Amino acid sequence: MKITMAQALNQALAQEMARDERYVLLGEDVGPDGGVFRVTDGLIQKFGPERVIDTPLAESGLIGVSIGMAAFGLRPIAEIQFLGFIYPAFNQILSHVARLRNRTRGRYPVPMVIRTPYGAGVRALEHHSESTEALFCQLPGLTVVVPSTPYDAKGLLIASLRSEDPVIFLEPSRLYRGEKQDVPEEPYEVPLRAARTVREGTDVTVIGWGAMVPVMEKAADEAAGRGVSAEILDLRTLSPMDREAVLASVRKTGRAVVVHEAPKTCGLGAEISALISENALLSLRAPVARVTAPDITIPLPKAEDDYYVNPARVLAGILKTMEF
Amino acid sequence: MKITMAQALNQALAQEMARDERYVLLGEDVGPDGGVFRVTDGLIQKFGPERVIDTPLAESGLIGVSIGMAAFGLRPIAEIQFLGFIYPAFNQILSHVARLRNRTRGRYPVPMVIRTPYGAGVRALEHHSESTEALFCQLPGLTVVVPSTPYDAKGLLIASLRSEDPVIFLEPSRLYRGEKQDVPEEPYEVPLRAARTVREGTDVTVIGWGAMVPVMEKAADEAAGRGVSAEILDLRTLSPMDREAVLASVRKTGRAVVVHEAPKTCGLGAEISALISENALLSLRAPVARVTAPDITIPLPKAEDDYYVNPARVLAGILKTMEF
Amino acid sequence: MGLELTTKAPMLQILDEEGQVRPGAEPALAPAELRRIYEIMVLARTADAKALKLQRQGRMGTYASSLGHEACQIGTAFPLRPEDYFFPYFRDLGAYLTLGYPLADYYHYWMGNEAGLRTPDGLNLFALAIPVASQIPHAVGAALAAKLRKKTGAAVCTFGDGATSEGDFHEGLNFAGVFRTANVFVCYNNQWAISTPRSRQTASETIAQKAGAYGFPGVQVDGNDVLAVIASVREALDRARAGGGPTLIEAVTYRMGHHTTSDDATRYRTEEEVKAWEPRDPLRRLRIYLRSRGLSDEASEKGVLDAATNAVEKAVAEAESRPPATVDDLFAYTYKNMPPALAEQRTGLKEALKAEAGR
Amino acid sequence: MGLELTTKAPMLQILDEEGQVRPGAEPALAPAELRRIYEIMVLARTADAKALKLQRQGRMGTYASSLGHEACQIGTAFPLRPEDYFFPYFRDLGAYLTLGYPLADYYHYWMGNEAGLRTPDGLNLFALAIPVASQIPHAVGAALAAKLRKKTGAAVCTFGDGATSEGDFHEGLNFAGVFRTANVFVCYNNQWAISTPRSRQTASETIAQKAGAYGFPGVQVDGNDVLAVIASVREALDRARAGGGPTLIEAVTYRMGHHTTSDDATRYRTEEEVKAWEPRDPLRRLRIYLRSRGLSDEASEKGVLDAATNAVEKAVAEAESRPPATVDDLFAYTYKNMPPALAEQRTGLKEALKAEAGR
Ligand SMILES: Cc1ncc(C[n+]2csc(CCOP(=O)(O)OP(=O)(O)O)c2C)c(N)n1
Ligand SMILES: Cc1ncc(C[n+]2csc(CCOP(=O)(O)OP(=O)(O)O)c2C)c(N)n1
Ligand SMILES: [Mg+2]
Ligand SMILES: [Mg+2]
Repeated sequence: MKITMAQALNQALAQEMARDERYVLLGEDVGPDGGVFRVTDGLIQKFGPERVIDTPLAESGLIGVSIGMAAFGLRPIAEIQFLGFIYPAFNQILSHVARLRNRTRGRYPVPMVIRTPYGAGVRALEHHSESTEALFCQLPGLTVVVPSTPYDAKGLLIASLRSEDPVIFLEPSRLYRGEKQDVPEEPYEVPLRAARTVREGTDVTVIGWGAMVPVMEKAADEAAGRGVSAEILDLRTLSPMDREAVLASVRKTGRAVVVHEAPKTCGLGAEISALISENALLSLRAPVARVTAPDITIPLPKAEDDYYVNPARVLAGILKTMEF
Repeated sequence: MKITMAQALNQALAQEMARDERYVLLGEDVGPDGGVFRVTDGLIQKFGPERVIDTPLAESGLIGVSIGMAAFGLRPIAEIQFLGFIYPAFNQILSHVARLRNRTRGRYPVPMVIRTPYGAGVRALEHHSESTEALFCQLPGLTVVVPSTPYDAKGLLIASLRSEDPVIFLEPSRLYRGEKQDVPEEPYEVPLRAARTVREGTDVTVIGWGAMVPVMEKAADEAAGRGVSAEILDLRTLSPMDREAVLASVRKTGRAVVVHEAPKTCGLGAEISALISENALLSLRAPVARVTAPDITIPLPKAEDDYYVNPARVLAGILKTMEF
Repeated sequence: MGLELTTKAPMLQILDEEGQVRPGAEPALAPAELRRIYEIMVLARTADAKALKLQRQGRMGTYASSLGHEACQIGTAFPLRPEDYFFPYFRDLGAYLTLGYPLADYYHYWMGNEAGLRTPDGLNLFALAIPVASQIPHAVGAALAAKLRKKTGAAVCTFGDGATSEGDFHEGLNFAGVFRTANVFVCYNNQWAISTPRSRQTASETIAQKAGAYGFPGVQVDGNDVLAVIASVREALDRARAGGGPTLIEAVTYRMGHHTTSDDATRYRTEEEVKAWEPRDPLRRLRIYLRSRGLSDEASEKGVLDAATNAVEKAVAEAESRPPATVDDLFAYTYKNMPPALAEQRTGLKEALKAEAGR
Repeated sequence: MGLELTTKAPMLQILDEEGQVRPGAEPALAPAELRRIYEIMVLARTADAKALKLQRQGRMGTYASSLGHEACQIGTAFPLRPEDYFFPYFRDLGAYLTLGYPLADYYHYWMGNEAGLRTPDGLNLFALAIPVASQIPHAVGAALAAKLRKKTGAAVCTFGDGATSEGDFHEGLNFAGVFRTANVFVCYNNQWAISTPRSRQTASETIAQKAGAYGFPGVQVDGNDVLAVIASVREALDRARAGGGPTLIEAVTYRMGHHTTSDDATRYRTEEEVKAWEPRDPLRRLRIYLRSRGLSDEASEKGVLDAATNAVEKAVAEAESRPPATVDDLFAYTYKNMPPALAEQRTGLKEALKAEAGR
């Protein structure tokens, strides 16, 4: 059946919670409201208020409480309402979620999934369009996952829920109700730490994730019209990254364009660019290009389109790389 | 007179506070205790408890209160006791300190300096050896400064205090009582956003900051013994970075080694590497190398030396780059 | 054995739900002031309804309605003096209007333009905060700065009931207690934080009693009674200005609308509950009172409404006539002096937009 | 007009400062228990003194002394049952020992080895938290998990007076109130947070009264009276287990030593203040009481001290004989399954260390 990403995520949650009662969902407005994007819609009816828990408005408390639950027998799934509101919990995430396994030499790992909508393109208020994934990619111990299709969303979320490591699961709000896709009814895993080749190509590798994937696809279509064959790589797991997939593709094509919604400086694109230079410099026929937002705060809706990375800019990045 | 970095910082604070009574110092234990590293020693005696304020133990409150002070006429200097304890304030820093000028279209900028010791090498407890500077370098609106000598410490702190933009001022704890240096008695500025060429060289550019600078110098000495002439660049301001200095040097030498204490992935080294590839690929005779800590939590003191980037590792990075 | 708290002080009320003055509670406000308060309340309600309409028409972005909060918002802002400071949150239309913030600017902001949030010079009104509770320490900082600079201004900060669960509420109020700053914290307890009811937000019987944790007084006031809100804020301001330290005021009210235009409150609360609050409408109460005092009549009320409607239409027209942010605007306020790399990005973006426009 | 709080419940005490039982307060503890408590107190004090000595000799890292906190720490941990959970902070030696944590492990950790923080299987003792107050929500999560899993365990969490200023204290206690979790929060109010005195930490008269903000009881207890601490924790645990929700206990004590071995307390507090607390020493009080009950005498006391000294020496020897962390250890616990890039870094580090050792 063709369903949206929001529905696919909802299915993943419902199925895993039905399978294993250690899963407990908690967050602001995840209960009767079903989450502000309705990802948890209907779950409180299915699993009751003991397993779908509306919490007070306190992100550090929410993540901190989830840590205690994870250390002592449960598998919390914490929803942060928007990525822009995760920062009050940053200390809990950096100091504890990421590090407890190490600090306790494996005695108290805290398997948990922190889900949150992220990214721009939905004309939201300030702080609702953040794309600060790179903050989490630099924290050893965390796994950072971003789906770009309904199919991947379900499979990656199930894999994240089953992971023994804590996962930051970023859901591109722009794709929640984007293109529908046939998604198997039964549960399945899309493996973590494995990128997906969205489209094969020979001239240039275009690397991105989340809401940038459809943008990259459009750009690749246009590039094809100009005789450029672009290979598209969807990272899916941003950290730990599927380095081999990135390097194999770039070694093949000799060119790379990294695309992200986040501002340029110290975005994940920097890491990818550095990785490629370190490991495939001699294969490179052009510098690794970064097509990203500028280093400013994302503007309010009226200027959002000016700011947002679009197919034209990705195409320009591809062409510039081809012409180098 | 030869003084330590801690003394140089103390001098900068005392002189600027004497010059302009808008400066107010606040933080945990900055008063009679003089700060855990004694950087604020004697200031409460000089300026009284209204301008040197011991606060309750609450970092978000501390930075939030400083924001209100900065918006309404004062120039707060907030001390966070260790970089590892700044994360509770991360929301205030990211959402407000960095963005208020933009959000209010210039009406409420918040000029303030957030000072904090950082970095490893002092055999401290967990969380006291953090080197997460890259978290701040990706936030547009912030200036991130790190001194590596007593002279720079005084001049950079004075320049930071006079800046109209908020500054994250990271003080390498390992250097507080490191080598003494002749520091002019009178106030002076070392300009922000300008790197310093610590040593000229022709074969390879070694880029770093803070406590890595003396490590890089030792490595360069050894490299010289092997006939390799290393140019050493101390970034001083990590963000906004002195891109021109980095590129000019790398264009000259054709090789670059970036050195940082922080783990590798998504550290500032990634950004520097990406910048170089983007802008000087054709000058490069070898991949940009990163000599960094591994992607793990910094170990407790007993294993700290194993982890810590030392001259031998920097030298190995230099030689590998030379041999490419 | 426990230290149980007594929290049984009655909620302050001046006008009862029928608009009758409680015995001995006659407000200390001149007729012109009372009329002015009513005018702002009508303006706020009219402007709010218009914003909702504009949003449905696609002319306004996601919007947080102030319907039902007029007494809280206006009552909180009314007693301020020019030297005071105000730290609002995202649901504060009435306060903005009371303080003289141009409605066109307020609309401009909610239409999705940063420029609308630039407070006019001379007004100490901080930019509204969206991260819940994060503005509370700012207000404490402003008051502390005023104290250190020997200024007389007090700093008023507003927030919702949900905000009281955040660490910043606690840290801010604790600093205020320790430094005895001239702060007045006003919680608009509108019973809901999106879909989360007050009872799920905290187990304390009242929000006012939380002040006890910080060593200063807490007060509960009827947040639909503008005169009571004014009286309690005024008293707190007087105490603050006299060096008596901060106060927490819990203004008990109700969010009559959805949380924002993106929300559907029927998913989580009953129509009966909403209905039950209708008779407590703050405008109705003041209207009855003004009439009973002979300070208004049907004709004057119509005049007030017409004036509000005109002002609102003018503000919409003005906001909509403003140009959108230019690329220069987007980049100009990141740093005082733009770094060269950022200037290059600006040029790059301009060129990209030109190329895209040409396609 | 304000809701003023009454906080005048007296501080709970069983033994007065002279070790005399307060009338009617005879503790409900068997002689063997009383002796055991005394033994752990002596062990804790002996182990603490040894740690300070080792630090001066360069054999221990920065260390936070527990001197003076024995009654708080041991009194808090003593009433726990195996199914309960304990969330300590960095100053909790006595609690660790009471719960049966190997002293050699504790030393090993403070000597700078992660391995020392691996709790033995079967013990629900979470890793001590260094970021102040950050462990409080964890304890609430454990209690909430127990509740959802229909387990009987209660979760006890300790922290200092300084911790009460952090947002995590507030958020954690507020969650506990809302979910009525089986939590006991014990604040060791030792009057100082490094150089910051209690009076500067918060303007509330007591820390216990802060519980009122969360809708559950707060209790003040003499934190140098181990029997009183046990009684109050036991009562709170009983209530928690019976579904009565959380309790905040303020154990009033004094930090007799420097904050840590890196601190010099003479910079910010007077010798007289420290001296004034000496007669309230928790060990002395219990010792007098035990003698008065005929449960100990000089000889048995010497036996206890000798046993403690032996145990401490053994633990030191054991801790010092342990190998340092290998490179494999440093990398093994970042992820359940090591990513290839990390494995490469591990190999790289091993090679670097080999090369460096060879130089
Ligand atoms: C830190 C943070 N977390 C979450 C949100 C999302 N959010 C916006 S408003 C809101 C509820 C606020 O409730 P309350 O404080 O009672 O104010 P009200 O909306 O009722 O006026 C939430 C959860 C936010 N803006 N900031
Ligand atoms: C979040 C955080 N901020 C600052 C510190 C540095 N620090 C360590 S202990 C301490 C004081 C703690 O005081 P208190 O909570 O009273 O506990 P005590 O040391 O008195 O037992 C401080 C400020 C820290 N560890 N964590
Ligand atoms: Mg509310
Ligand atoms: Mg203390």
